[in-house]
Amino acid sequence: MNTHVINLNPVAAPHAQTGESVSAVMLKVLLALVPATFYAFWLFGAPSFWLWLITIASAAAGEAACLRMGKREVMPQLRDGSAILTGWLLALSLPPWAPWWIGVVGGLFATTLGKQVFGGIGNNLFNPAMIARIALLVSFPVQMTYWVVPNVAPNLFDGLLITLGHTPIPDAMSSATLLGHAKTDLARGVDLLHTSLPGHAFNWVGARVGSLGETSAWLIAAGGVALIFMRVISWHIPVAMLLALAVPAAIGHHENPARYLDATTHLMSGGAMLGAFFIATDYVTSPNTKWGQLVFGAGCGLLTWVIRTYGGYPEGVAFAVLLMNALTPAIDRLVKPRVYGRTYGGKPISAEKGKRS
Amino acid sequence: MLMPIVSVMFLGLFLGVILGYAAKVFAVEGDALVGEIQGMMPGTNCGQCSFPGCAGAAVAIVKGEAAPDCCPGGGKALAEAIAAKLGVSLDLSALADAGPKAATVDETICIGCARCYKVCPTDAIMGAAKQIHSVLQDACTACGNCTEQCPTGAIGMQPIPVTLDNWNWPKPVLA
Amino acid sequence: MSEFLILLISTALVNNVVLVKFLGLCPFMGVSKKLDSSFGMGLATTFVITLASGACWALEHYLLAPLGLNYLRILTFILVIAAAVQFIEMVVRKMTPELYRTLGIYLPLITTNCAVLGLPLLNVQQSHGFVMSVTYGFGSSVGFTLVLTMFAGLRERLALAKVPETFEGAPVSFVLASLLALSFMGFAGLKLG
Amino acid sequence: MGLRDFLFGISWGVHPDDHKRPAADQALRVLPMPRHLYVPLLQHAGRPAKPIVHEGDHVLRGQLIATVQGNVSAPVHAPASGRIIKVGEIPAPHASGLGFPGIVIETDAEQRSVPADLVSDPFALSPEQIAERVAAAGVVGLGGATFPSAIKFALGLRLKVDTLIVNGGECEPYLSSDDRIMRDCAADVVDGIRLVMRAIGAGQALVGIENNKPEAITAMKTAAESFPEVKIRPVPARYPMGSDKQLIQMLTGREVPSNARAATVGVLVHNVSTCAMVSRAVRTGMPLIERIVTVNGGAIAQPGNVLAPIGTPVQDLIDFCGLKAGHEKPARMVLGGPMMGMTLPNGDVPIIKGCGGVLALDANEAELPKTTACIRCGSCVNACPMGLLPLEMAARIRKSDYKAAEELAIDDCIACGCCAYACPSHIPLAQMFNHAKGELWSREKQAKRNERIKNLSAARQARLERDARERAEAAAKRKAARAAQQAAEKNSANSGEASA
Repeated sequence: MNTHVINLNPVAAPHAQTGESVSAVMLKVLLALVPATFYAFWLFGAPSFWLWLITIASAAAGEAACLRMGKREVMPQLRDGSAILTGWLLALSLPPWAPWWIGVVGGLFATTLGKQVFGGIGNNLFNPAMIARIALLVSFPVQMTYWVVPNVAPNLFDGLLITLGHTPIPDAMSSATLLGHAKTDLARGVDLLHTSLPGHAFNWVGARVGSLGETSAWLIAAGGVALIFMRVISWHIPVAMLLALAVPAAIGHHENPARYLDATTHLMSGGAMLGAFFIATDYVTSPNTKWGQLVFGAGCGLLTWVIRTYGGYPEGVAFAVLLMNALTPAIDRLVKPRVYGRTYGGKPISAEKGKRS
Repeated sequence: MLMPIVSVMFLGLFLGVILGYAAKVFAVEGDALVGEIQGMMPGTNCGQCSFPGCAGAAVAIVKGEAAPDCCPGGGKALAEAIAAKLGVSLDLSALADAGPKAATVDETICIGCARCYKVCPTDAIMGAAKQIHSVLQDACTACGNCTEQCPTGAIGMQPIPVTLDNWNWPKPVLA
Repeated sequence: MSEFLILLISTALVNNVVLVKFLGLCPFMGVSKKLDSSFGMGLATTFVITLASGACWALEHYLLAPLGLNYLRILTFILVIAAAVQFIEMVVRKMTPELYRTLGIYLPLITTNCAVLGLPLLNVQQSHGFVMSVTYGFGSSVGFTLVLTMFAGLRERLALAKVPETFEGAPVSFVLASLLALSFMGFAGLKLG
Repeated sequence: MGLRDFLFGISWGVHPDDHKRPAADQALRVLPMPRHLYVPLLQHAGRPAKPIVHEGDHVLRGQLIATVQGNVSAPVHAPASGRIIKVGEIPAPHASGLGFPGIVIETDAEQRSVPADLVSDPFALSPEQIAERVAAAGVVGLGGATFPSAIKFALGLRLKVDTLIVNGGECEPYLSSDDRIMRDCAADVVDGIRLVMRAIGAGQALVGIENNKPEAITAMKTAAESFPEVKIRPVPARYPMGSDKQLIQMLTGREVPSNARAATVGVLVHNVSTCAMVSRAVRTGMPLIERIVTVNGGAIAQPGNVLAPIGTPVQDLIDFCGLKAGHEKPARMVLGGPMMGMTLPNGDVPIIKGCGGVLALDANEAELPKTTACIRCGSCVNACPMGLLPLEMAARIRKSDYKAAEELAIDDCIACGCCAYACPSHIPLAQMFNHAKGELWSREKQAKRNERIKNLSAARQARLERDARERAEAAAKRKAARAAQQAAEKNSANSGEASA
């Protein structure tokens, strides 16, 4: 029996692995976004398609550049699709006919300052897409609030010219989103009952003014529910967020319909659905325990309603998600699952409690 | 012209009185920290940390001149305890991980001169005159006093061999 | 009551002393390594600011204004603040030696925290009454504590991240602080009622 | 996976495909006696046994070759008759390839056994007598924990447990040795269960069997028909249902406190194979010298269950079941199941009392998917049966902050491997936690050692001071005596002069 050389780094258990992989998860999320996106392309025509393409390309380019500068291999991390997903979500939250450089600046900002600075996937503390959208909203308010009436779809080539800023956008086409309209009217003292909502402001099917992600609420919700059944996301955050948005809205509307929009308007308009199913449920920046996710979702919903009703900006989802991202470490610290055999405080349970439970 | 000087002087006086009174109410006796840290040290005064004994090292650590992991005898356990006491975060991976060492006697050249166990701070060496000596690995802090005494160089520092008891899964290197 | 609440919300969130007025940045960056010590620091600062706001208002109203010594305002304010900080340092050293050790140099440095001097001066500038200035001071310091604790939670999470070497330590914390400030802009223009 | 399960069913654990068939359905084969048996002295939880035989001795099959040492230990018996050729270091069934003390027996052809010590009616024995015979036979937990069974009986009796839980879960994929023993010797198992109930004074026995073993469930039901107190409880097949804490919670709803034994909540857990061995040991006095081992894996030609003596080298088992064409060597050999099993450096390693299976994995089963960064998806949090936060612990262990991992209750981690299985980034979480627990344990050991060393040096200091003081006193006494003596001479000299 010769003594064998000591193996200091053997292969450890388990020797079986799940078939799931990061790129598979990201692919499922991208697929869930496809229906809403293509419906939006159909609504707003080619410029939105080019803007979507440019945003994704610049997001991926930003990630690739940072990875190469950090001397880490580029292709595997790009192939896992997280940069594409970030770019896609950002594109969904931009005005459809925004100029090309909005997409480029947003995409680069999202992946470099939003994610790679903190160390790549899994390390960022704020949702990259939303950070980029807020940065753009704050720095280029005009381009970021320039909405277009749907169903006026120039062909592919003209669309490219519009996105590149060559042909100016006729004024007749521009209009305000429902939330924006409500905010300005309230500011002017006209209460909600007498305000004249533009024809396209609210449309059940979703053919209305707003960014790509704001239009087809139904399709986005369908994509989100599909993700829940594919077990990519859990129901806790979306349900908590939509409830926390609808309940105060309903109470407010019941108390003073002139002052507060009703629950369905809040849910169907703006980025509520996109925020609840795709942005707030971003793995990296949301808590990973069930109760934590419920608290996180409720926080997002409530803050969205507060900012939409009282805040300075018409759309509050992005800010709400970012503020709750900032609170996620605190939530993770306070809300922990009960360890088997221990109380919530972490102390071992007594034998009697063990027998009874 | 006089008013500003007088008012500021009175204000200072008034606040001084309050602080003087408060200082007496909240008096705290000397810094018990040095004593606590010295209590944690092995207390063998072996000098491997280049300070005069454990008391010297404790004072240096509290003053911040020495890092919490400057005591090789105490190893990681002591370093972590001191870092926790000081509320300082400590990167332990930097601790030279050549693995703990212990003195071992080479039976072939030990002449039993009994000089080594006289200087061992923890009585880790067993032996009698003209008998072959041996080291209790468990009590040896690898301070090296014995190696200087040994005329034939029979006693030396060897890393503690890896056995099933102290073998541990390595930390996987992550992407 | 609601008017008090509105002032509290507006000072704590809408024009937050750290993320909107950019006062008190050095302890904000220095202490926020650990959540517990930063919450302790927040409480200490809240105590000092609230005490200082009240005392400085009284000082301004009863001493400096009648005697026309307004040019001595900063000197006397700093004197009061330094005394308050000395007092709180003794209390913390006696009550929680653990917190005293972790805060270390940052506890006496509350004196130099520009928010601590800034707020009483703002009170005087906006000529708040006594209750108003104490609320203003208290609200702003609650905002300071809230943001400091949030930022500390984020930095604790960041300490576990694989930050590239060039950004290790302060640079990434500054980027993080700027992103936090960006998300706090959501409260801009928030008017309750 | 019905909707009810989706919303309110058990959320912890994972569902690997179990690869049990066709190996589980093969009839049990008996391994021809290997030429050499390498019997380790430490095959149980507690202190290793002390050998009482020397090289060159001739031993019978079932003869005691190493006795108990310390209070938690178990004896070791000769698995075959033959000559002892070595009492020393043998390769250990461990991933590191290190060795540990053991006894090597060169088997002979006759295989004479120690005469059986039959007991006509075992139920007439008192609980203490049952425990004594079980201890003498060296019976240990065969589920893998290998805790000496007799000591568990005493614990159960002392803490007055009311329920015996019999673990027929065997939730590890590929393995079916418990399944085989339930199908073939259900009567022995039920008999053993009743004996254990008598030994610990339990009122009822709940036999938890995963519902992916229908044949075993029917066999056990028929065997237990006439004994109402032995209740067969099928449980959902879900890894790690076979872990004792999870099975207790599933069958009785009770929860074992964090740092306590199951007996404190009135239950005791025993494996079905252990119960069968208890029955044989009490009835015939036959010690634990052989066990059923599942030999399975992609590279094995005829996978199945083999009855092999303890100490058989793994290579003999694999050669007996044969490798598939084109595999001259398995890509990886694993002792135990794929979820918690130990990689073996080579085949010269012996099987021991607690080893339920040997796997020879082929290339694609052994393929290691590339580890990517953690995306905090939380699937490990959902998978963890103990309710821990694997990603948070792993993040802190990556930064070597073991104290923080300890605060996240890493001591409660049962190393079941569910988190590492469920992780889409394929991060070796189980290895990180084993590393961290090893590191924390060695720090604790070092702290205790520092404590001892402090006392040693303090004692030495005190001794040196005492020696110095005594020497000083002795010197002072001698000087005083000399001075007194001189004084005496002087005044005798003076009186001499005075008188002269």
